[in-house]
Amino acid sequence: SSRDKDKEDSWDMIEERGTIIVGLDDTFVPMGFKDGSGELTGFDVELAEEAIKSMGLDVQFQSIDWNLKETELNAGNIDLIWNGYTITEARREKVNFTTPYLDNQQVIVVMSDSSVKNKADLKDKAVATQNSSSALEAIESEGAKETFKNGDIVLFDTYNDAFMDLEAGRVDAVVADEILARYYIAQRGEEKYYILDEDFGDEEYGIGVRKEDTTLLEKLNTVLDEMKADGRAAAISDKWFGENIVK
Amino acid sequence: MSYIMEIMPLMMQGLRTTIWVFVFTGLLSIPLGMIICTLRLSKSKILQGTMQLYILIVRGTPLLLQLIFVFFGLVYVGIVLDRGTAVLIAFTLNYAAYFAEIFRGGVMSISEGQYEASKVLGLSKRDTYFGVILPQVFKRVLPPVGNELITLVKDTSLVYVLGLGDVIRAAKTLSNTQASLMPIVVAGVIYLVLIAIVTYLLRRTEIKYNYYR
Amino acid sequence: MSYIMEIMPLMMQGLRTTIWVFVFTGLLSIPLGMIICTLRLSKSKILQGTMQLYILIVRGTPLLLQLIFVFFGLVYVGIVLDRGTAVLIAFTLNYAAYFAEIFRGGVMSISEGQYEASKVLGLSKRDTYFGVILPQVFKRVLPPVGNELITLVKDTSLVYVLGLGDVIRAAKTLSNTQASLMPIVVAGVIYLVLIAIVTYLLRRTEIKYNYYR
Amino acid sequence: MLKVENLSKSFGDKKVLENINFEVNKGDIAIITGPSGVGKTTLIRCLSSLEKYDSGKIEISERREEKQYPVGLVFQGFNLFPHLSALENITFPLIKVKKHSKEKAEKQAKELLASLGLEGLEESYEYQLSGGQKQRVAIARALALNPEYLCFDEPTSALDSELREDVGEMLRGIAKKGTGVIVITHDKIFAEKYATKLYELGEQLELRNS
Amino acid sequence: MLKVENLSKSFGDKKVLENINFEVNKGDIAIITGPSGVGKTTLIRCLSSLEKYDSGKIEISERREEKQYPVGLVFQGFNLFPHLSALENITFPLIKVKKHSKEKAEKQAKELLASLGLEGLEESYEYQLSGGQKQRVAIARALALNPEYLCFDEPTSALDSELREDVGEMLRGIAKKGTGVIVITHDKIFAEKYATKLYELGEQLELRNS
Ligand SMILES: Nc1ncnc2c1ncn2[C@@H]1O[C@H](COP(=O)(O)OP(=O)(O)OP(=O)(O)O)[C@@H](O)[C@H]1O
Ligand SMILES: Nc1ncnc2c1ncn2[C@@H]1O[C@H](COP(=O)(O)OP(=O)(O)OP(=O)(O)O)[C@@H](O)[C@H]1O
Ligand SMILES: [Mg+2]
Ligand SMILES: [Mg+2]
Repeated sequence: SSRDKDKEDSWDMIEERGTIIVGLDDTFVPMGFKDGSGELTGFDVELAEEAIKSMGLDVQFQSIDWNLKETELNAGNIDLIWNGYTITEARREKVNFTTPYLDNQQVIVVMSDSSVKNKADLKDKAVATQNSSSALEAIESEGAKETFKNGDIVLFDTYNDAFMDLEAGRVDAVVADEILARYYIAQRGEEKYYILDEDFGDEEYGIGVRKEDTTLLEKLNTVLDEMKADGRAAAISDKWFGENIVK
Repeated sequence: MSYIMEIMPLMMQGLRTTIWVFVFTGLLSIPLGMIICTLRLSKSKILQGTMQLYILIVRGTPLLLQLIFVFFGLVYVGIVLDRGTAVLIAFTLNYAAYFAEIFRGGVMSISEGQYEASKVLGLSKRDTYFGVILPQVFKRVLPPVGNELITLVKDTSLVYVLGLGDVIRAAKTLSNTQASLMPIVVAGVIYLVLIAIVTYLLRRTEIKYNYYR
Repeated sequence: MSYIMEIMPLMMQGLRTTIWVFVFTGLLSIPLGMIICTLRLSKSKILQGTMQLYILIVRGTPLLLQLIFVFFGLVYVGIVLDRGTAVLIAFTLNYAAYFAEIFRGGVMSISEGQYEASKVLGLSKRDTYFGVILPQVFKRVLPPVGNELITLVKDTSLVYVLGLGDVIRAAKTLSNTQASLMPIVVAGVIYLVLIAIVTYLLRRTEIKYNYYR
Repeated sequence: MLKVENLSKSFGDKKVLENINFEVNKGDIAIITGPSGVGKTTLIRCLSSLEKYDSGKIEISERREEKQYPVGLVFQGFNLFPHLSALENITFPLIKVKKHSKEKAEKQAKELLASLGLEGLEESYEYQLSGGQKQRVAIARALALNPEYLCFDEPTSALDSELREDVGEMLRGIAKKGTGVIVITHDKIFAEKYATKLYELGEQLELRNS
Repeated sequence: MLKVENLSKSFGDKKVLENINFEVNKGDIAIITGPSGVGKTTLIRCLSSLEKYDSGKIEISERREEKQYPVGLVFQGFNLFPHLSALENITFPLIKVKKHSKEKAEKQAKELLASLGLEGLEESYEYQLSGGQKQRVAIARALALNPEYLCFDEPTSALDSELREDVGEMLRGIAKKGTGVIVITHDKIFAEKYATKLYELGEQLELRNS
């Protein structure tokens, strides 16, 4: 049955098929999203295309519901989660990660005229983030959630909604991946927002692979190292972030 | 069992949201639906037209978009509603339109003879509507109203878009953290129980109305 | 205008998904609903009970959970469906249950006199059902069937949970990339147009049935 | 006086009434007979303003000062209110239209029902009544309101001869008190016995005797 | 022979029929009269197996070999099929039950309608028919099937005297051909004229003459 197949390394199957299926939430700017013409684009999308091409395979992207990403992976519907996927302890229990390729911080964004100046000011304030996100895990692991207004945190389906709510004044702060936060701030107007100096910790992005897929994991790590070494990764980073932030 | 205990706190929190959205929407939208139905059937062309447009727009667009519009869109015109209020406004306005159409269908299904009898007896429009038509309409619309209420139980899950956590979101979150479909099955069971309760209450009401055929 | 042109390709891609899910679900679930209704009303207690249980479970749990169950849950018993098939199976099974209940309501609303007349004329169960009852049922269930079809147009958006991109998902993606509510408004308009078309077709059918009262 | 002048009415292409002339005074019992399908029901539906007519005039002089339309009607198909008991079918309009107190309305309704042989059926609903019982409740409901003119569409079709006499006597009673009564019937005996004016509707409405 | 023995029936507490005995032979026209509400409709609903009875027996001997239940019924309220035209109301059962071809069924139906004065109304729907027209379509529909026994619940209540005669003659015709006819009516003249057996339903079902 398919369950047993899950436990085997699927590299042979992938090679035979000639395609790697990459799962992503296609609303997740700037890492992987559909543009107005319906084309998938973004930093992670280009990185994945380049990497998989140099493995001699075709890439196929599959849109998924972000809340169900590990379910999709373990059901075998996708082979990789590659979409600004933060490495966390909780996630490590369910998937294997490649070596990290980007650094990330869980930054705290407030309106520029906000009275919130540091983390301590968040006490009894309404704070929002995305559901099933690594920001949420970071906040929960610091035990900060209980100090917020009503001892709870407001969870949106997308960061876009969270930022709109921040602007409406119904939440006082949004905790988000730095890369993402900078994109939204650029879109919505730099001067309106302020990013606190304190944050909810450093993190790293990695690519999620099924536990049993050790061959695929190895090959991915090799390719990523090559791309970092020969400057192909840096070029893609320059295109999307104006600088090389790949590590 | 201990596993169930582990997921229960978050599920119960979600259940609370589901229940209050259901109860308040039900209590507010049914009377509002009756009012809208009455206006829709009134003589005034303006009222008729307005109500028709209102019903068209509400039934013609998804509740999800309406929620987004009420919560985020109204901010652009300076109206900032809190989450609970926005949810209740969007749900009530939405469901009232559906109830209004159900009531209208009920009113129009009453045979011409009942109107004619009322007319020749000299009953006023008002007495005809409230004394003859509506009581018969209640009996007939009970099944579709019941269906709508059951749909409402399930629609409550849309509140996720405003950052509120209901049973389904709790289940999806837990399913994600535990890499298991079990929480989703539990959510299914919770809905089944909720809907069984609603169905039971509806059947009791139907039996009450069975005194005539 | 140029802005609209810019977002249209993705929206149209979403629209295609919305439309095929709508059309195929409609075409498959209405006949299936009729079959289920017939079985539900059959003499066999086993068939009756099975259908009742089926309807209870389907109507008692959210379609969203059913989608997750069909796509992810069936994998555990070795059934691996592709996304499109899973969507059609879940939607068809779900809507068939609703249609079955609507038809049943229609059948039961036909007055006792029609059954009695058929009986004393010696018509078989079958001829009574297909020649006397169903033709009258069609006329009566048209409005609720129409409502259900309109709901279906909107429910198609649930396919997002299996990663399929419909109009709403397109709108949310665009709203995300452009940090604007405009795509959501456009999605609302698209739904309005779709539903206006469905409504128009329904009205035409209703007029056809107006030859008797 | 209720006066009909040159009344015409068709359904689509089908001419049903053509240039009907006719008048009824208060105190009259005008009985209309005529073959099935000739237009009798259509005529009294026009009188009680349930049907629009194509041309002609219906005039009602000396109207009492009341909002209530002065022409009542007992339907061929009864049209009882199914959600109300036999008693409530009668008291509901009395309370709403005549503004009677509940007690007064119930007293009057009970008397009327009893005089039509329906004691004991006050609490029955339409579906529990026999054909003739429904018919009598419908008659009682119309009588109770005491309109200036009252039309009956085959009021005795489901009644035995004893009850027909009872209904006939009742009609006489209300006519004597000043109501203008118009009755459609196929019952020749009834017509001969109770009519003060006997009409036959054929191509035209002809007065047979008075 | 259709034979009723000790038939009893109540609605809840209310005894409607008690120990009714009664028999009809093929070729009979049994006419039942009786006051309104006494149970006449209930009795023939039991005969045509629409109503369950509490005790007693209904026996039908010498049944033809057919699946069709041998007792037909024309309802007091007609129960026409509203979605079928007058003609189709008659042809549909003919085609389905008697397995007639469409042409044969239509020919027979048209003749029947014409003999009841309904030519030109073949394509009318129930809502377009007058009271008496509906009644005649209902009669034609039942007659067409030619059952062994046929009950009529006040078949002439909405008909003028000429049509009553037509219906009466028709009943004689089918009785002569071997149908057992059972008629409820309030029309004494009709009853006297056409009954081969005249019953009155009161406390008991009494034979008045034969
Ligand atoms: N469903 C019912 N529930 C209770 N009582 C009923 C029901 N149906 C009929 N009855 C009662 O049974 C009695 C007999 O009714 P039935 O219709 O047989 O009378 P009938 O002799 O046909 O009278 P009519 O000449 O007025 O039609 C009536 O008193 C009626 O009120
Ligand atoms: N809605 C309608 N559409 C078309 N024709 C109609 C309609 N209503 C009535 N008719 C026709 O009008 C004619 C007169 O009908 P009406 O009901 O007035 O007859 P009537 O004299 O009361 O007959 P009866 O004694 O049989 O009740 C009939 O031939 C009938 O077919
Ligand atoms: Mg008439
Ligand atoms: Mg009767």
